[in-house]
Amino acid sequence: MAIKHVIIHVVKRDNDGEGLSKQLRNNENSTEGMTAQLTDGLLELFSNAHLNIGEFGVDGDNEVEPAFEQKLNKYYDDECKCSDFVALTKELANKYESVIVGDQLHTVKGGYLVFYHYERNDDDWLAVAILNKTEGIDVAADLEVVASEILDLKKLHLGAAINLTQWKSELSTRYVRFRTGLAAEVRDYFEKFIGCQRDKLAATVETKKLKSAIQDYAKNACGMDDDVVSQKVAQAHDYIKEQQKLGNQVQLSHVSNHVFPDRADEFTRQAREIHDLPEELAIDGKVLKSYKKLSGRGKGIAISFDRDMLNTTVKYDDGELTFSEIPDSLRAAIEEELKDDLGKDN
Amino acid sequence: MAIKHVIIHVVKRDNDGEGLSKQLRNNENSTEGMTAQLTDGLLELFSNAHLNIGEFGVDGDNEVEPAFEQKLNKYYDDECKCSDFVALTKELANKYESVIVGDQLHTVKGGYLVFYHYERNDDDWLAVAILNKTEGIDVAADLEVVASEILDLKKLHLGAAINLTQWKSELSTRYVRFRTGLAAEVRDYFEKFIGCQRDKLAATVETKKLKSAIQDYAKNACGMDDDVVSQKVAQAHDYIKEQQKLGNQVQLSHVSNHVFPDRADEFTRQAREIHDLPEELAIDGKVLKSYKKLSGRGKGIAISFDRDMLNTTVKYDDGELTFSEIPDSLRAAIEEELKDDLGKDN
Amino acid sequence: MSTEILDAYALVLAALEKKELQDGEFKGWLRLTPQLKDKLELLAGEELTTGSYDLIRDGKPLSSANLSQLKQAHFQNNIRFHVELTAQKIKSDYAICSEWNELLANELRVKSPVKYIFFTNTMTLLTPDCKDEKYVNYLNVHKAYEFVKELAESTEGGDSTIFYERPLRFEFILNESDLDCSIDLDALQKLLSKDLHKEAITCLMCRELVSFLKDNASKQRFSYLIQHMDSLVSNVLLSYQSYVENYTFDKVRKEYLEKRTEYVSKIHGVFDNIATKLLSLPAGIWFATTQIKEVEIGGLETMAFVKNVSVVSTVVVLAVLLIVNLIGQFSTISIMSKEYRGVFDSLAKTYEDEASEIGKAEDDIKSAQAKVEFKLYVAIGATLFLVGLTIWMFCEAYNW
Amino acid sequence: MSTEILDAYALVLAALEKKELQDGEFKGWLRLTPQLKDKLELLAGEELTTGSYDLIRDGKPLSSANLSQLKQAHFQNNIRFHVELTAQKIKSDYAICSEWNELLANELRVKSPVKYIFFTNTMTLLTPDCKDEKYVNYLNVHKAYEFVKELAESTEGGDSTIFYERPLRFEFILNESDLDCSIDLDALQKLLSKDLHKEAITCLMCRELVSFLKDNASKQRFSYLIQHMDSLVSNVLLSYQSYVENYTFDKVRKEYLEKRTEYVSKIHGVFDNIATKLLSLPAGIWFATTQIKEVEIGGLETMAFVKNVSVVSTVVVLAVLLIVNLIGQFSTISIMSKEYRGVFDSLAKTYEDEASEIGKAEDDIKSAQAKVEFKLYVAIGATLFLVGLTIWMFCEAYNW
Repeated sequence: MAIKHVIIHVVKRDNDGEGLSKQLRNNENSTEGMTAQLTDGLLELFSNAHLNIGEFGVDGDNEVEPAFEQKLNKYYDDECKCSDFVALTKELANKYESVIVGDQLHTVKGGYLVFYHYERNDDDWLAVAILNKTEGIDVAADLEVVASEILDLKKLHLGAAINLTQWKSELSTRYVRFRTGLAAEVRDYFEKFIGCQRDKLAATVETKKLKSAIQDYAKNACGMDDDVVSQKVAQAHDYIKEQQKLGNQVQLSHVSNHVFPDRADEFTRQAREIHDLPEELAIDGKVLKSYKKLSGRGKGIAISFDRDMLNTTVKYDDGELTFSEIPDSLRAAIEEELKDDLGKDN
Repeated sequence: MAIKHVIIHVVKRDNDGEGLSKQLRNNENSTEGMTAQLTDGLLELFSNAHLNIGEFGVDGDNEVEPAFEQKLNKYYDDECKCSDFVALTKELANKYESVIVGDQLHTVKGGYLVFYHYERNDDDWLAVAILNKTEGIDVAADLEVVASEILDLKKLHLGAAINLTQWKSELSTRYVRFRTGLAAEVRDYFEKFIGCQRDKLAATVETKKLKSAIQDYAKNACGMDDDVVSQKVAQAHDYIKEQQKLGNQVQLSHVSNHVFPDRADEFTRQAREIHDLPEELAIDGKVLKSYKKLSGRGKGIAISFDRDMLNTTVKYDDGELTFSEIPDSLRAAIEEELKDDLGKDN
Repeated sequence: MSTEILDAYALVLAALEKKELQDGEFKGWLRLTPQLKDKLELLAGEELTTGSYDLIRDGKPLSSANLSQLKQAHFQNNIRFHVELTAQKIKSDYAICSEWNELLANELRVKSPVKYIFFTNTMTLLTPDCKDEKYVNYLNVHKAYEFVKELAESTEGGDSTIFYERPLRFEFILNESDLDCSIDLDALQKLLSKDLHKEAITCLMCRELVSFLKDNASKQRFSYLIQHMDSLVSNVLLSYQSYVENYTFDKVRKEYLEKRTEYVSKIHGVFDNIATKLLSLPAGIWFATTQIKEVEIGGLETMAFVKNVSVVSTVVVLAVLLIVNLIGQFSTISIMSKEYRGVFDSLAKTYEDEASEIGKAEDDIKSAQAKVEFKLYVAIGATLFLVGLTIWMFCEAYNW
Repeated sequence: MSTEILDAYALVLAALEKKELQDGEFKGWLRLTPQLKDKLELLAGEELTTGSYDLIRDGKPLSSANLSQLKQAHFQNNIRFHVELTAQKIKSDYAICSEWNELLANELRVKSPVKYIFFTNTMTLLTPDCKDEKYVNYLNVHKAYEFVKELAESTEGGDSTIFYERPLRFEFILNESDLDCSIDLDALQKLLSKDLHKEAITCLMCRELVSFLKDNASKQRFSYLIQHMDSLVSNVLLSYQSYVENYTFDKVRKEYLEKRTEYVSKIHGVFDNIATKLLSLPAGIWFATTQIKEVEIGGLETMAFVKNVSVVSTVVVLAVLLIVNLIGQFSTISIMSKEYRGVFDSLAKTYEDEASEIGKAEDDIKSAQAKVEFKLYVAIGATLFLVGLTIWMFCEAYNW
């Protein structure tokens, strides 16, 4: 993972309603020295953020090339080499400005547009992050408290990263990762700037990838045995069903919290990076069946079991459910509960 | 919630093995102006940190007053008014230095000792946080990247907060909240500095409080109905049982993640602030029974149900468990699964 | 021990201020006294309370405390502990619950009653020396369960299903109102403990139970049974009585009485058959009387002598034939006797209680047989006598 | 339709490169062709595969794709899709699983067999036109289930528990080896469908099943039943036969005892019948005694002589008639003897255990026969004697 090019432009206003101030650099920022800390931060940015995943397209049509994609096409060759990184990013920064100005978005503050091209897992990526400064405090030599400003690299509010390799291959519909914030207005203008849209058939992919992500993580990262791995899948299934019942959006970080409460962040990160999962998961009912679980909760009862146990160790008869085998821990708990009676009656 | 006094002393070394530099202020920091941002940060510090809870004591004996407590006794009257905040904190800072020097801890770096006295829910608190500076980056006017330093208020590495009101009342064994870090060496020296120890009978209190915290949050903050509240308790029970089986420490944030995956941080915060729960929960088996759940998972099955359902709607007979009523969602799922056979055979 | 626990519970529950029931627990504020502390420790030992409570001073929240960590300061007047008590606990040695219905919904406690009970709704404590009618009836309810269980087990239906033409499954749960009925199963138990007709009794009890309860839902069955126990008992008794009657009269008595009549008339028929023939003998004698003539001494070659000889011989032959015939009847009778003895022996063996009656019937036949045999002997005697008479006449004719 | 699905499954499974079985799914790399894409779409419709796959180009991971979004580029030679196939799916119309044992562990599919089967271990496809022995037997296994179910239902035990003295619960699961046995229940079905003895047949089948299977665990019972079906069938048939015989047994006993009495009295009746006729002989003699007159020497032409001759002749004729009659009785008896011997022999042969009893009854009849024959000889003797006497009288009348 290495940053090959990085450049900072700025398009921002300090207060609502003021004019936009624009300042474009004419040469790339160095990736040496102080900037090394920036590049570390930049690489982390997308790993820790809640992202959506999609492709270029306009109004749901991925055959149409949005402006952003056309610029990329202009500067990137088939080997993902950029003919002129500075010129490309300048054109994109101007495009950014024109989106804000054209749509008369007087409350959009803009910020530092950091463009960077990096390589990860042999794939070339181009990312743009819109960053702002944050105010901190420092302690002066006399131990008095003084103000201090830094670029907020902890949180990505707006940004997009394009997997150029996949994009060029034309085999993928999931090569843009983007974060657009929650406010509809911000979301809209930024998606318009990038020209990206969510993958329409995401549900199948994501439901499936979530399962493999859980299995993969439970098995390889946590070293759990098959029974526990299967329980993790069951918990995810249970949680997703529950959220669907409530009509809630299923979120990756929530699934992580529920399934791997003690390693939630690590799992979320892996699911994002390795399994290309976005924060807002689209769930496909058919693929969810491939979790091979049956589960339900209510009336003081929560039950989940493997689908293929039905008719073998689990029997259903007219509303009555019988388990001929139960987990040892449960059996122990029940027998403990009944012990004075079991001892007496039998 | 308001900070009444705040003062910053510094006892630190820049590199391992160097001598400690000490600088003590002779007057309190102002709580106005720039420091307001500090105080906001300070108040948040303990809310967001993973804390332990305990009382003053030496080697497990809470009858013995450690040095820290003796200093408090010296300066605080029964109404929790401090006779000389600056003198108190100076003595404590010197005590801090002597602990490090006395124990020849050459790797302990020390830092900015921020002492502050604040009021929360009518209780008076004295807190000490050991903070360090963190390096950030800033963007200069020419869009070059430059270094910038701020005091790291996002994370509490070492610190303690004493509820003076409870401490004075002599009715509590849970008036010190402290964070000591994970490394044993750091842990030891800081606990020695404060003279605090974990409440020996914490398990009963914490197991009970966790249950009420969950019920309270589910009912009042999330507006869940009784059945769902009971499910949340069941999930906590299930998770705790699982962790106990694995021999793991039960952690508050993990319980939060599992039980309230979508509002984990908010719940954790409430559990800490309102219900006085520490991060590392001590669990008492007897009190855990008051969760009134039976649960177990394994062999592809996970089951949990209300304890008082046994012998009424749930029957156990020689290893076989029969539910005469099951959740609607599960019944629907099973009947869907069996539909081609149900339609044919019956 | 159970009494102490329930007493402590009652005391603490009564002492709770601003008591409310929440999530299966009574919660309220308690001003602690050393006595209450002891009670709470007892309850904590039974897991009826956690033993760790939040406390307030002058209405202001102030930490929490464990029972075992209390200091003198905790007993101050202005301090209240937020104590929770488990609202329901149903164990084998004691039960705490809101009311009868809660207890009676627990099958285990219906099958095997708990002796020490505390009802939180009414703050009532029930112990074995208590005369409360419902309580007394409750303690007896398990007898009804055991009765059902005994029947169920005899039909191989486990402890809760009676198989008799159809399966009749019970759920042993009740309602409070069911406890107004006293449980008196003595009559049924007595019947069940009879050695005689054991299977038949079980069977007819099952039949009665099934027809009595088949229209009730399985959840209501036991309750209905308890409520209508009297009418079940009388049904069973009636049914048993009519069974006993049906059993002897129709099947056995009729049979052996018929057999008796049949055999008696058959046996009498044996003599009747021969009687007509016997009448020919006097005729022969009369003839002999007219024909035998006096014969002089030495006149052995006379016609008269020959005639006399032939008359006597004929009579003798006649007599011999008759006697042979009569003796033949004995074997007929003995065959019959073999047959009826066999029949009655097997009857007597099958129906032992009826053995004496059957014996009497058999005796009737035996006496009929004896009479007929006696008549046959008389007939043989009479024949021999008449033959003798004829021979005497024959001899007299020669004045020897 | 089911065939198409299974064909597609087999095709895709065979095409998978580096195939491995993981978490109930076959996973492997597939070089996609338009044909395979169609198959995959069919399988995705059946939820046998998700329809969305990761793909690699030249061994390097490269995004993922949905079947419905494929472009021409996806069919390139250097691209592989990571396809997963559900390894087990057992539905009512088709089943995919590793082998017989997996299918046979599913009760539902034993009770109600699935016609289209694909075994992934052996890559075998079974369809109704397939002659595989195990497959044919599998399709018949449900008959055995239905047989058990019919019996279970008749004992009110639902579809899986036969109550006969004890409950005999079945779990309808099998092992592959059980399918080596062919299921032939025709004999039992035929028996069950009989109108006669319907209840008794059900009952004795239950009894046989219980005694046959009671020592097996409920999980093995059905399997054991299938394996030992032949011996069960013959047990049931034997049991039925002996039932039918036992059924008449009591009747038989009664029958031969009655026959004995009947024959004995019939045989005695033979002599009784003739006895009356015998009484006419003495009468004849008496008549002769009165009628035979002395006749002087040479008075052969006298009336008296003629009368005497005619008297003697009449007596002789009478005697001859009687003797003929008596001798006739012998053949009657021998006919009877033939008859009862036949009856008792066949009885003795049918009921061997009763043979000695039957023999005794026969002996009773034989002794009656002997007695009667003796009496007949006596009667013949007596007749000849009386005739002799008459002739002697006749001669004496002439003083020869």
